[in-house]
Amino acid sequence: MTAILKTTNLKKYFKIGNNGFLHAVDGVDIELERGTTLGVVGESGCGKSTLGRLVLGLLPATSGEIYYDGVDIMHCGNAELAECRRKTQIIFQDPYSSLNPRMSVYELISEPLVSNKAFRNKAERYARVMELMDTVGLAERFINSYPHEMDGGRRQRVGVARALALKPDFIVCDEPVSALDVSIQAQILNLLMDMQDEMNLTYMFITHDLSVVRHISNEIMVMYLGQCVERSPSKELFRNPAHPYTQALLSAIPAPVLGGFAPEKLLRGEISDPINPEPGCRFAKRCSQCGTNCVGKDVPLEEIEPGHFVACTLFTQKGGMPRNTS
Amino acid sequence: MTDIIASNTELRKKLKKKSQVAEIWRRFRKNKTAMVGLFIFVFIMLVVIFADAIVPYSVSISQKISARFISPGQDGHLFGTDNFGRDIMARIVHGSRNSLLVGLGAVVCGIVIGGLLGSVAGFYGGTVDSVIVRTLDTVMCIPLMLLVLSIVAALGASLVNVLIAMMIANVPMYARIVRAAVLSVVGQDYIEAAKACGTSNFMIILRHVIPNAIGPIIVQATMAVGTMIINAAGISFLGMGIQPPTPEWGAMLNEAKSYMINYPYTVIFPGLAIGLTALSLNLMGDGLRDALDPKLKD
Amino acid sequence: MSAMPVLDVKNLEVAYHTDETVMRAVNGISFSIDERETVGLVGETGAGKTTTALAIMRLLPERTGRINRGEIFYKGEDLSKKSADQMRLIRGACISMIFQDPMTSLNPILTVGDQILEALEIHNTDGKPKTALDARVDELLSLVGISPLRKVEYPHQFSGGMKQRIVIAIALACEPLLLIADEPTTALDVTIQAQVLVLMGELKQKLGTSMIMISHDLGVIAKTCDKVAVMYAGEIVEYGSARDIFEGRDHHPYTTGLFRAIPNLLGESRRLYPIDGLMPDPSALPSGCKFHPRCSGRMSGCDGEAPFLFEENGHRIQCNLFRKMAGQ
Amino acid sequence: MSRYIIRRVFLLIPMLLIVIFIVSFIMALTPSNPGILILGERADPAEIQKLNDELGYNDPFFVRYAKYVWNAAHGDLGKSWKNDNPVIVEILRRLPTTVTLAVGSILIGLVVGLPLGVISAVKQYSPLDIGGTVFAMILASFPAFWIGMMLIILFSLKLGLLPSFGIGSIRHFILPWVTTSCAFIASQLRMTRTSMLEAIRMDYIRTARAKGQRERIVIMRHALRNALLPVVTILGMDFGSMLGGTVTIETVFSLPGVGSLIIEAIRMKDIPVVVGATVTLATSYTLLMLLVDILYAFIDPRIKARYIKHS
Repeated sequence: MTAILKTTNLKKYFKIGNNGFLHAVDGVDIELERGTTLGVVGESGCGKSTLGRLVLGLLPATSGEIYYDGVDIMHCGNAELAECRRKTQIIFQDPYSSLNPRMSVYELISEPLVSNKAFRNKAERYARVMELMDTVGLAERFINSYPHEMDGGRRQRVGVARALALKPDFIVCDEPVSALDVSIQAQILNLLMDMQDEMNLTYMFITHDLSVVRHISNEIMVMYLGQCVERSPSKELFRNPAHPYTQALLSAIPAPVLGGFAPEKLLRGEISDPINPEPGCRFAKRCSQCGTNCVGKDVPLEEIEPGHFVACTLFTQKGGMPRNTS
Repeated sequence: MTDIIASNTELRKKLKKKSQVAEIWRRFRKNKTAMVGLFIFVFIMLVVIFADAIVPYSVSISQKISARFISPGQDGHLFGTDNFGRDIMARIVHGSRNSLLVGLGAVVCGIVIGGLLGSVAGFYGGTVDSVIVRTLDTVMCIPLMLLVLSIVAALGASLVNVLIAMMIANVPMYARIVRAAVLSVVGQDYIEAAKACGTSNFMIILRHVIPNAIGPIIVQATMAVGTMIINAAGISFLGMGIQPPTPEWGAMLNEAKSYMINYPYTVIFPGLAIGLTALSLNLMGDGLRDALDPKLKD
Repeated sequence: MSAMPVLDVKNLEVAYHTDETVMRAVNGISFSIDERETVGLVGETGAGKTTTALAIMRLLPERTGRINRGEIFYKGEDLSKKSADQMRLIRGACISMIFQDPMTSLNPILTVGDQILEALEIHNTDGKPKTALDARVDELLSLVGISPLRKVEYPHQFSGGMKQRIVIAIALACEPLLLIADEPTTALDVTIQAQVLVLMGELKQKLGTSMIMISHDLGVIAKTCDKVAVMYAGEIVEYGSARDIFEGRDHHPYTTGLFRAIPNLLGESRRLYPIDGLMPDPSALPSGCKFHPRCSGRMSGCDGEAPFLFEENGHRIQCNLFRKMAGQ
Repeated sequence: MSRYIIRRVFLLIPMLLIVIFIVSFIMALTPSNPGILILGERADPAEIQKLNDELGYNDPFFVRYAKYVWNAAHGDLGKSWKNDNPVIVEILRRLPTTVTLAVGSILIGLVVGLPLGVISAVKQYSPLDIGGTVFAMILASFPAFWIGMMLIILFSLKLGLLPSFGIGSIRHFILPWVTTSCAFIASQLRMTRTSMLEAIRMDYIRTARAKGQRERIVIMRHALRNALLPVVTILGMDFGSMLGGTVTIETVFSLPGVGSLIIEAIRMKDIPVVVGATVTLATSYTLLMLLVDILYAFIDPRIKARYIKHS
């Protein structure tokens, strides 16, 4: 089975000031199979949203390669690019700001159809919009409503319908439920999973919330300051988190059970901007197990279990077994 | 669900969305001061349209030395007569056409040219933006009235030339207004969403940028018409605009200023005409702003 | 030491009156907070949590917000009857509040030291000298884990988590008896959230402050609270000790639904269990139990009169399902 | 910070080149003949021709432009064709009147407009607010020169309280000050109200109230200081527009200011005066705007940080 999406050494630098470069995405490799979901997790500023926009071609990459269905989309013709664009879509975080306030639900959902001249006549287009509304669970009576007349959950359903309109293969979900209440969040997550089962969709699910991706992802990638620090099948990651950052992230999630945090597992300090970063592990400054090997040269991803990759010096010494820290 | 194949008329009926214009009008109507402005403006527009029916143009320019300085209300001269015995009301009625023409014309042409520059700068950003903005900023350093006056001096004093001068001189301001409005829209997520679903730049401008940016532009334009009328009056007042005997409010003030000591009414009425017109436009603009942006109201 | 609660809210009703509608945000809630206790208000958007907090602080929007009924006793004194000036002296000194977004809740043009100092100066009733207040600013900053040397810096020079620490320092400056924290960590990243929550817990312990913790996140509530009030559409549908809520057997259907809807880290199931339907419109609330249109255990009569109030050892559930149980 | 200011001052140079170009270009289109202007209508045509050659008037436009820029760079703005006085002297003689007029009316505008704007915002939708905004709207709608005429009729002619023209004493300035300040009161009031309304809605205002701060101090210390930025901008722009925009007021009150100098020069086609005066005004305007930007840094530390970072 070939990968539907493959990136190698993908980089995006933003120029800051006169000679500063913000390394938003710094050498990320992705391989994503059709019908699966990759969860991309990290705190604000880790480059996860930038990564999503890079693979969709909404932002030009600084360097690296992106193959979509075997096509090198950074060096292909316009026709192929347009075809890729049609098959890749995005669902945005905030359904309020990502929907034009002056357009009705019908206009919003039909926009991708109109833009891509998907139907010759209005009646067919209307039928497709109705079908989409039915699919995402929007009642027909909302067809002439405006975004501000609806609640967050329904607005996000419009966002999902827009993404599905052109029957895409691959959808980037950029924090699609972060702006929603828990009970509504569950509705949208279920909807996304149903859509995936029905249409064999591939998702890249970007979120800051590890508990959300657990349900939807087959594989999870943890990002820190533009780099992937750990990649693993979903279950394995939760069962056996390897990177100190992943461990810290997991233990920082407040579970709805009584009992306080384990303070010894809490991270010190805060995330900084990766502007002209020095080589070495970017997490070193906050890491409680930071050693001399962690600074000075970059730490590559190593496979410690089949499919479980970690970029940490604790695992580079003895074929996957943690180094004794004492 | 897929078997809904409807005829076009049926579709149109089904997709009859609530008009947002009606919603704006509903909010505008509740604003008393704005309605007063609208009322005055409609009245002035009626005068402009039916000027010839109210009083023939010839009355406004026919000189009669024997009828100089007749006080308001006497001999059928509602606002009195001026130094040449011309009926002031007739001159105000016909002057309205020239004043409004200059005001509206300058704004409309200015918005078209400035809007083009401003939207190009705002939408594309980068070098294009900074070149346009720098140049416009430089032009804005020259005091507006002086720029207008020197252009009028270069072109010669006439109605059309005043209009052209005001239009040119105001392009930077309109470009800035439009650019700000466009920029506030271009940064929005729904523009990125539209790009993501394959909408062309042209369609994005047409369906997303313009509908969302037009509101503040209309508000500013409405108020700018009032300012333009005042400025045009100022130019005529200095004797460099529309030349007598053509009736125009500012020119009337210029002619009357030597007589204001003994005949104050000769300056009062033309000034009131300018002020009321500008006031009506300002009130309307203010009401429109509130009606377009309900967020400010709470 | 008296057994009098620090705060006792009785039958509080708050509404927002606009030109066109009346939004009934809080509809008759009662709860009390003892000394050193933390009470959690948990619920989704529109449940009336923030409105409750603002009503206690008497900071409701002047033009629209109104307390229609009920009493708020702070150590036996009814706050809703205080004059504006008396209330001003209580705010900050006796009750303080932390707001959700640390990015915007500090004044961008004043140094953080000045903003902490301001709180001290307002309530400096016994005329302490300026040097003593300055020393207290340093002390407060170290207390929340920021170097006192940074007090001359402006808010934009601090990160989000640091800003929230400063906000906490301001709130605790006068050692209030009660701290109201309105979603204090929602805007923060999860690792920073954990740091801030631990800090708040430590300070509460040290200073003996009582606290109202407002959150939409049951996890945050579980980590911080002694008592929990689950709010829905302006009502407390379930109220009890943290043990009752997180480990108890009996729950309001909404509480049950809320727990089931959270994506969790342990379970095996892939699908989630959302609550059907949506939060009701506060300007047109349903009759009877406000939750009945979304409730799976709905019975005839749920849409009529106010629901049955079940109570057992301080665990209150406002639901008709418990009528039978109480009868037994 | 100082590096930022120096950089901004250097940016003045290209700007001035463009301004000189625009004004010279417009004036080049204007039909004029300096020879006739200086020697009179009846002078010998050969003499006129000779003088025009001497003045460089017959040179191509770009040569004249280059010469002008070269001289201006050495502090020489040329001589008036009308009376042979150096342009710079003419301007300096007129400047005090214009500045007095500008400073006075701006101050009145600020002293009246700012507090009214604050009150309007704090008491939004009260009769006071509605009255204030309508009042501002009316002030802004009537041409200042007409208001000036009305004031002259009332205070000079009917009541005989104040002089209507000239610059003999401070009393001569009262009517012009009041006249020009009308527009500024309006703009200050509206701008203060708008930005105060925005500031009052900010979270940090709620924080200040939650501290138990007095409402008056919340408004003055927290809201107003944050609302000042746009107010300062408008202040600078008003001042800038005063420098050249009071031609009509100077005409009504017969004040010998820079505005009337330029309008006289435009009428006479006295090109060196027009260009020189316009360039002076444009420079002052830009320097004023720079001053506004520097003021920003003192009001808002975030802006100061940005200046330091980009210099």
